[in-house]
Amino acid sequence: MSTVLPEPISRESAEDDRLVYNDAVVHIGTTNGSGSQSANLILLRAVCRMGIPVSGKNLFPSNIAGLPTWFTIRANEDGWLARRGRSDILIAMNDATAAADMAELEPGAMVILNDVLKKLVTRTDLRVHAVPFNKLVADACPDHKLRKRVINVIYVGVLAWLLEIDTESVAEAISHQFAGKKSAVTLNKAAADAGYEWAKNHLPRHPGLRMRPSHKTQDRIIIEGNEATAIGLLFGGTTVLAWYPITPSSSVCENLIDLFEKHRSDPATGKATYAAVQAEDEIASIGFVLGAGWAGARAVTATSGPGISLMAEMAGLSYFAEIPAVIVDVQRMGPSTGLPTRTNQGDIAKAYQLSHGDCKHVLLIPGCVAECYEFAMKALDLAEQLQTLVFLMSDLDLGMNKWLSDAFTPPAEGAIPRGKVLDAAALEKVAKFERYRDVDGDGIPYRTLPGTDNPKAAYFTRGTGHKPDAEYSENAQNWQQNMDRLARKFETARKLAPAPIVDEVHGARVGIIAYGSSDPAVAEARHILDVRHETPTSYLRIRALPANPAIRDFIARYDRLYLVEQNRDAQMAGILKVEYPELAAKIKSVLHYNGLPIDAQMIVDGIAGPTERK
Amino acid sequence: MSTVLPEPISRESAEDDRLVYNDAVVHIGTTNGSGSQSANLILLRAVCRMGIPVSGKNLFPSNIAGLPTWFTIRANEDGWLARRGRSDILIAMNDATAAADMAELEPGAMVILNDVLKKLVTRTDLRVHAVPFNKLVADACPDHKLRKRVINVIYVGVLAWLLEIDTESVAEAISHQFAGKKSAVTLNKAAADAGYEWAKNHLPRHPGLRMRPSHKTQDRIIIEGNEATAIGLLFGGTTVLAWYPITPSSSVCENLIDLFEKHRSDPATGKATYAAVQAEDEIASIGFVLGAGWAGARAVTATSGPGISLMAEMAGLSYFAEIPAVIVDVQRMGPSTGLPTRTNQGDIAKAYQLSHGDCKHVLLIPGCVAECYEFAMKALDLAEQLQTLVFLMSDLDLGMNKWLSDAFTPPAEGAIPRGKVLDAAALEKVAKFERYRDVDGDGIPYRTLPGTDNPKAAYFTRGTGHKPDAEYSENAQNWQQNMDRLARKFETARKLAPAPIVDEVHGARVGIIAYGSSDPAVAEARHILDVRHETPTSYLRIRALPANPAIRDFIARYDRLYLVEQNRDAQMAGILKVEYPELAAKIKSVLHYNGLPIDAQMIVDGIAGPTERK
Amino acid sequence: MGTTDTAPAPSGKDVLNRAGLKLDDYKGHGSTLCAGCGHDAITSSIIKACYDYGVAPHQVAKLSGIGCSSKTTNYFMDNAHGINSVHGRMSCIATGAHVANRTLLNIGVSGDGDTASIGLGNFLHMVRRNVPIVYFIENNGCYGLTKGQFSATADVGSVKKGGTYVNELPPVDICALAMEMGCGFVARSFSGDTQQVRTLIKAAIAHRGTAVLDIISPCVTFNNHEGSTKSVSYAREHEDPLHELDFIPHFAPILVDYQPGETIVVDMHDGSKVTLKKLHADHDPRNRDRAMLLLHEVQRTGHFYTGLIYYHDETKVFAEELGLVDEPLATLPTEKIRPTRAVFDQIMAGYK
Amino acid sequence: MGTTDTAPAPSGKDVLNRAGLKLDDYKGHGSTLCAGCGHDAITSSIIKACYDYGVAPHQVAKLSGIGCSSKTTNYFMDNAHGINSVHGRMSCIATGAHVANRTLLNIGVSGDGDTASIGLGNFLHMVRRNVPIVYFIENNGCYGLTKGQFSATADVGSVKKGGTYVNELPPVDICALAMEMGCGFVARSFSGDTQQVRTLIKAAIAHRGTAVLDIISPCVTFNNHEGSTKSVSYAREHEDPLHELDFIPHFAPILVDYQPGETIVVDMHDGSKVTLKKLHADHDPRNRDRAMLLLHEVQRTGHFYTGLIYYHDETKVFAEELGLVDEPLATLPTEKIRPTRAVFDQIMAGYK
Ligand SMILES: Cc1ncc(C[n+]2csc(CCOP(=O)(O)OP(=O)(O)O)c2C)c(N)n1
Ligand SMILES: Cc1ncc(C[n+]2csc(CCOP(=O)(O)OP(=O)(O)O)c2C)c(N)n1
Ligand code: SF4
Ligand code: SF4
Ligand SMILES: [Mg+2]
Ligand SMILES: [Mg+2]
Repeated sequence: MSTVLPEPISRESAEDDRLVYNDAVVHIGTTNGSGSQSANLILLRAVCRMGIPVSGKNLFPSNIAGLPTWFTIRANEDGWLARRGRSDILIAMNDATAAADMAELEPGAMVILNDVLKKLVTRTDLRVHAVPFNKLVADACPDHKLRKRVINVIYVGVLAWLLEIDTESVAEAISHQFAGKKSAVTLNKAAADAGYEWAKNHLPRHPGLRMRPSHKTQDRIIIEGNEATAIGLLFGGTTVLAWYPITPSSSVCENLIDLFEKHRSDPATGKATYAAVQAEDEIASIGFVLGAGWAGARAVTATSGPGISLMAEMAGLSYFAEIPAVIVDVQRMGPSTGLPTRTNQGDIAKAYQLSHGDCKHVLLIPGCVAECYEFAMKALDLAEQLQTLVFLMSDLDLGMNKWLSDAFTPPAEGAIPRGKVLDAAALEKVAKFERYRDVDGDGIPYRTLPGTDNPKAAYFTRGTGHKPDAEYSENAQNWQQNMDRLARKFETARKLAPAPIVDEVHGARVGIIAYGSSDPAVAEARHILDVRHETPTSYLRIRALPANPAIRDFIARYDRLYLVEQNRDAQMAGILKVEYPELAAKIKSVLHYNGLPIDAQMIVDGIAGPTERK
Repeated sequence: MSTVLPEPISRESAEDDRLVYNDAVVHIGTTNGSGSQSANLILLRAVCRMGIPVSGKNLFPSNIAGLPTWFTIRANEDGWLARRGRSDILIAMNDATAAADMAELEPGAMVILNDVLKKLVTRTDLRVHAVPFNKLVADACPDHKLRKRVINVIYVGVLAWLLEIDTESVAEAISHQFAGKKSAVTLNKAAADAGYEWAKNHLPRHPGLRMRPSHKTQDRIIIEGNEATAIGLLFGGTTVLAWYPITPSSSVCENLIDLFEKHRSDPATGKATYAAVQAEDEIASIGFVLGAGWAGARAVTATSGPGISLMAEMAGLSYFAEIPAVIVDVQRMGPSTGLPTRTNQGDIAKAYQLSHGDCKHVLLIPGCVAECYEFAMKALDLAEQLQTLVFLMSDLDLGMNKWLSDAFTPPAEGAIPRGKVLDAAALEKVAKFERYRDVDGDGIPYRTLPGTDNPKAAYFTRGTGHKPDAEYSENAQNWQQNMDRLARKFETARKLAPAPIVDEVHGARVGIIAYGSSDPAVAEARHILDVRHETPTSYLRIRALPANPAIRDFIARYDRLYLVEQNRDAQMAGILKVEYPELAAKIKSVLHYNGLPIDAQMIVDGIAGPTERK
Repeated sequence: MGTTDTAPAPSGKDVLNRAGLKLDDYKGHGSTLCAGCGHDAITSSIIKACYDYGVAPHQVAKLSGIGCSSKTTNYFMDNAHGINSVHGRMSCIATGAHVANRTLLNIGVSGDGDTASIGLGNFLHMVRRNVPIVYFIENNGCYGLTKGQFSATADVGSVKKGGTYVNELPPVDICALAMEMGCGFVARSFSGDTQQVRTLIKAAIAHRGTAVLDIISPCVTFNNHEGSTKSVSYAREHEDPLHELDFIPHFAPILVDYQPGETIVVDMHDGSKVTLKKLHADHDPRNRDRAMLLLHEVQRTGHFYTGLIYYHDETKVFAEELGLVDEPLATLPTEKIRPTRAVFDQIMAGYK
Repeated sequence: MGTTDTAPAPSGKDVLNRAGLKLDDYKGHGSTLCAGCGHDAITSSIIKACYDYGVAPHQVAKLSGIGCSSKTTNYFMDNAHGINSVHGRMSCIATGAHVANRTLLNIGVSGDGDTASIGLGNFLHMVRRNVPIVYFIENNGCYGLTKGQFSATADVGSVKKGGTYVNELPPVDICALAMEMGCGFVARSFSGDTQQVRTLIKAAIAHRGTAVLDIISPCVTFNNHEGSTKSVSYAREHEDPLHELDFIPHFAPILVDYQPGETIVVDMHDGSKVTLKKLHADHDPRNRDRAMLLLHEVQRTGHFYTGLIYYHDETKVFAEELGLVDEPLATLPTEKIRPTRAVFDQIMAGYK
């Protein structure tokens, strides 16, 4: 599973045998359902509290308990937080994978091994430390039943010793993790201490790696993309959430429901200012959203690949009858059921043109957790403004892993924009209301909501051919004109959707385009390309479809142009080739599609050619 | 609705006041459910019996009875049988549309009007003949109740006089239409005679147009594409048909069921050698097909746009678990419910990449009724050969209109090829059976069927990640290798799918690419371009996706390249631009998307620039 | 057809009802269905019942799927919003519309294909949620709009028009299934029994949850031949009303003397009453087990009972179950749907 | 748990059954479910029942949707073909497999989410067609694989694990719905009552049409807490078997003396018998109305009756209804599936 990687940039000094600070990857192999997650979060947070940028990637099976699961923590002073294939330290707790996990290590890597697995060690080129976890936990935790829950915290203590992680930070992280649960705090601290003490007494510090206090994480938060999306949906004024559970999107909904329950009761009555409906399937979810959107609610659903497929028919109704709707697609590895717990960007082209017949949809593509939050609000706004379906294209890496981020920008002041809705009073002022007339020339018509007490308000919504006044029509001209107006509306969407983020480097001849969760790996890859390969690069990150004209200009400007994406079929490249046929031949693809979060080195290899293993 | 057209080529002589033979468009406006269809078919067949090429296009509402419907017959000695907008003769039977239908005529056109509609005539530049239909039918048909059924046949008689259609041919066509029903034959002949006699006594022959016997239709058949598809599915050895009614695909299934009932009973037992199952919805249809395909049947379903959307999830399962399946998509106007009785090619890109995640499917695209038949067989063969989903992309124009065709080629002799299936005996001979191992290097693995009595036979099919031996795997390499093999298999599909038909004209600098039901209009357009615009053209007709390399060469060869298609979003052009980025900028689109069958003139206009109305 | 209607409805069509409207104010576009289609009769009954009841059109949401039946929402109440959605999913659209605006009166029209085939699962789940809606199944045993294929409600023994194919699969009993999902208002009727249909519609409007009206509505074009159990003549000859029905709206109660033992009075949640005068069958729609046994008898014998089969109103409607505010969620102002800056800061703090 | 099993099954696990196989020959891959999951108990019962019955593995099609439950087809009978399809549509796959090869024994495993939520409509239509299948609903009242959300079979009053949310929607009664669709074999059981489950499985295999087994199968991870009515302890404490069940296969009839009035003998189509020795409840599974009333009592009271709820076998199975040839359609030779040249010419002539 590990990609062949050169030494990371900031560690060049290690070759001179000097210590490397604040740059390490710790890979932890445990068992699903064994409660290792809290130990891993404590570790993550302890490093973060020291002021060191850190990320945590959870690689878990599509299963509830008993199968192998991995957690990879990367601490990096420079903020390179993408997945890095080669681990510095392996924590091997799972007999089912310890051998394979060790086999993947680079020579010289360190292994912290549960001593009962000692017999699995076959390599001699690793620094293996067998730790008596069972004995230590027995000592630290008198209650037999609780031992399973705290055994993993022992390796936090061991690592704290090895890497010189601030024990105060560990203690604080434990308190944070078990906020309010005193006995749990005590127990976990005892376990961490036990690990630390044992290590201190039996092991030297790590020969090359250390953590030391820094100041790069002040006021920053650690959050999962799905949590961020939920916060955006909360502050975006979602009134109807309809969903059907599916990994990895469920936690968008579950987080939002938690937030709803806490923050969205009417103060006067205690009643809910939202409806959260668990549907019987995805067709129902999107049906509820369309029914609610038609009736005027800000309605959203979240799903993943299989759900997107099931929503195809309704997506066309939203497009053609012009009913606002938001779908959050937290992409997982497809096709078919695929790998429900692995990440991918394989729905981009699918969502873009979801449904039969001519139709295309607006896609917002967050590249970080802060954008998950912002674009969730934006999606709700655009759906109502454009009266159409808007996708928020997240993915499992972004959605379910732990990301460091600046605190989010509070929502804008003032009333939430609700688009071109004519209420009873507004209808008084117009001579005539025609639902599908392009009054403003932007392709966006006006609408009214059921329940509007004005004789002009009523109209009939249909997925069949219609005239500007919404009356049924099979007439050829009516049909074509309406389709042309919808194309015009899509051009308006092009203007309203978030523009790309462009970082142009003077003198660069290579341009990189990417989107979504590839962002940190691209950033790191650019650094490597610049420093190691003397290849400065410019970078454009797409944040929405339809494509912004700035993308065209960017492509035109560079001699070599690489589009990095996480799917086999170069889906975004295909979309851009169709948009810019005159530039199509320029676009080279760098593709990653094995289910792991993308890493910088594969991008570097894709652009500079593969690096030889030393 | 009529497109502005110049005089058709073969009629130039009309300007010299000489008669034009065997070139006329008769447009008949009646009421849905009024039984005009049999009159129209009699007319069509009578002309055909005279040896004159003829086509019939039915423009009907999405409704059962009482709404306007039109039938357009085009007779053309040269075989130009696409829709031609401007009509020579209008038969106006429907008070709801007569005025508008007359408004659309060119000056000098003839109108045969039910005399009760006389008051609707406002133009003076038309040759209007009011015919006392009600009186004539009363005389010809004593039984009051039957009059409604035969009144339309009167205009057949009137036209026979006007255009000199052979009355013997009319009589034969009537006998054919009501084969075996003597009294109906007598009655209809009487009505046709009444029309003929009245016209002979009251009207001159048509001033410019005549039919005269020719020899262009010997041994040719008149058939709808859906009938042809059904015949192909019958002889292709379909064993399981699963369907859910939807216009315009229902008649594929209903025709096939008729054929099944007649020709697919086991002679020994009288039992059925097929299962035809009307499903509860399209998810069930495709689910039945996959279940049956998995168990070894040749299984097919037919549907249209909304059904395609609903089948999206299962399409991905077929692709990824490699289960043979055939979907006939008789395309209608979308998106959404759209115009169920209007034609379009708007599902091409949608079907091609149906389902979430990376996947692409094989599309066979018939351009005539004979190919509906051939490709139906081919689709069944390829689905089993490639172990994947194969689409047959027809459309409403091809599927539900009347087409003249050479009789079909009988199916090949010999056993139907069933692909790489290992039965019990074959398993005896192999050391090991691994379901997803690429043994032959073509990406196509071997499979076994449930019920195979051999201990090596069993394997587990899943839509989740798997290894070559079909075992579950979340491993990154396993996933990627399997996806790469599927891509390889798609390359094999590229070789096996029907190659394009290319007609290269020496000296031509303009190339035209088209597909499906656009073929006759393109043929006629090329003739017009050549003769009128001195623009000889070469022509490539795509017959399948993935795209054959010959398409690339063709595009490269021409200075100007036009891709004609019947959708707004230039869907096929998009697919080719992605296939051939280096040629992307060359591809210009000529797009038709108003629901009417495509006509030659819009293609000419798209290529040569619009022609002025004289 | 033993149903009378003593509701104090405005007597002439030009008389203003309690909403200040005339009968014509409830009309819609001209029908494009086949002359004589059962669906058109139901449309007329909807128009009349809504007029009688004094429904405010702007408060109505007309909902439908796809089919001849589903087209009919365009043929009544032009002053109400309508949506002709996709095939079989009107129940989902209705659920969404209800939670977005709980004050709407939902009138849903569907067909047997729309509801009992493609839409079955979603329909049953809508019933389970008790989404307030007057839900019509205009049941003709076939797919009218796609030209007459058997639907899942075709009776065993039904003969396909112009063919020899006889249906042998048992019909889906929408009423029984709805009851199994806890439906509180289940009725069966015949489009031609306009009096009974109208009375049932008024009662359904008065009902606060899901009201399922399974109305046999002949397709005169594709399923009206001999051998069809859903033809006009078959229905006319075989209809056997369970009771003489009367609806007494809450807004105009009248005193009637009931003969005890002869008349059942069903008290509705809003104060309306439905009275059922016993005919030869002895049926009390408040008894679930009995209602079920009746339906099973019908399944065995094919007997065509019509009337109110089952009624109860103890279940919360979906908006109540969700604890929604009284106003429509759709039009809540920003301050009710966007938490304060303080809340935002607090949430951010939790992630530090 | 009052079920005995007197079927003349091979006594030791290494004894060869009538198919010449050992118990181990019916095993599958190791389970990856949580330790203690009810589903694993059902898997064991399937293994044992198929061994007892002497099922030929290569003639079995193992079918499932998506969910923890649906994974279990991989955990028994490795020598049978299996397909883990998509969520909620196993019923469709099964129907297709049946018509393609009517000689297969279909064993379908689904969950309550898979069947009662997303798959409800398709499931009911499969039942209506009487597709031969032993159809398990491993019913835990929640979505195990997606981490414990309530499913549509959660009882009213069920409390969400670690939360305060109480389910108020009525549970979907799969047995009652199946009966409404004409199902001829409806049983409810508890995964922990392995004796009863096994006997029911054998009877279900002997049944020629759709056999629905609604088996309460606790999710020990997400729905095993206090407040759950689908927990191990709740099920154990509340299970009330309707009868002592016994299965006597057709291939090994034994003579038993029944006490009249105490024991009901259900004769199956293939000559097998199910005997039901009366316990305290007085239940005859051959009486549809009574079976329905029993289910309705359960719906009202939540009483956890287990056993064979309903049985009849008069309905044709789907392949019969379709009039299929006896051999599998899948492997018919070309001459049976491609009409002759003469037929081709005749068809062409018709279009001239
Ligand atoms: C997804 C989808 N599948 C199929 C159709 C085609 N279709 C239109 S109406 C209809 C059936 C209508 O039957 P029913 O609901 O009984 O209405 P009726 O016309 O009989 O009143 C079907 C299958 C469709 N519109 N959408
Ligand atoms: C179309 C689709 N939607 C959602 C999912 C996610 N999903 C997987 S299993 C499951 C529910 C499983 O519940 P159940 O059938 O009761 O099985 P259990 O795990 O409880 O045994 C869901 C919703 C999916 N795989 N496919
Ligand atoms: S086809 Fe049947 S259901 Fe449709 S409008 Fe005509 S009579 Fe009514
Ligand atoms: S989560 Fe529940 S249903 Fe799934 S395996 Fe674990 S105990 Fe069983
Ligand atoms: Mg119908
Ligand atoms: Mg479950």
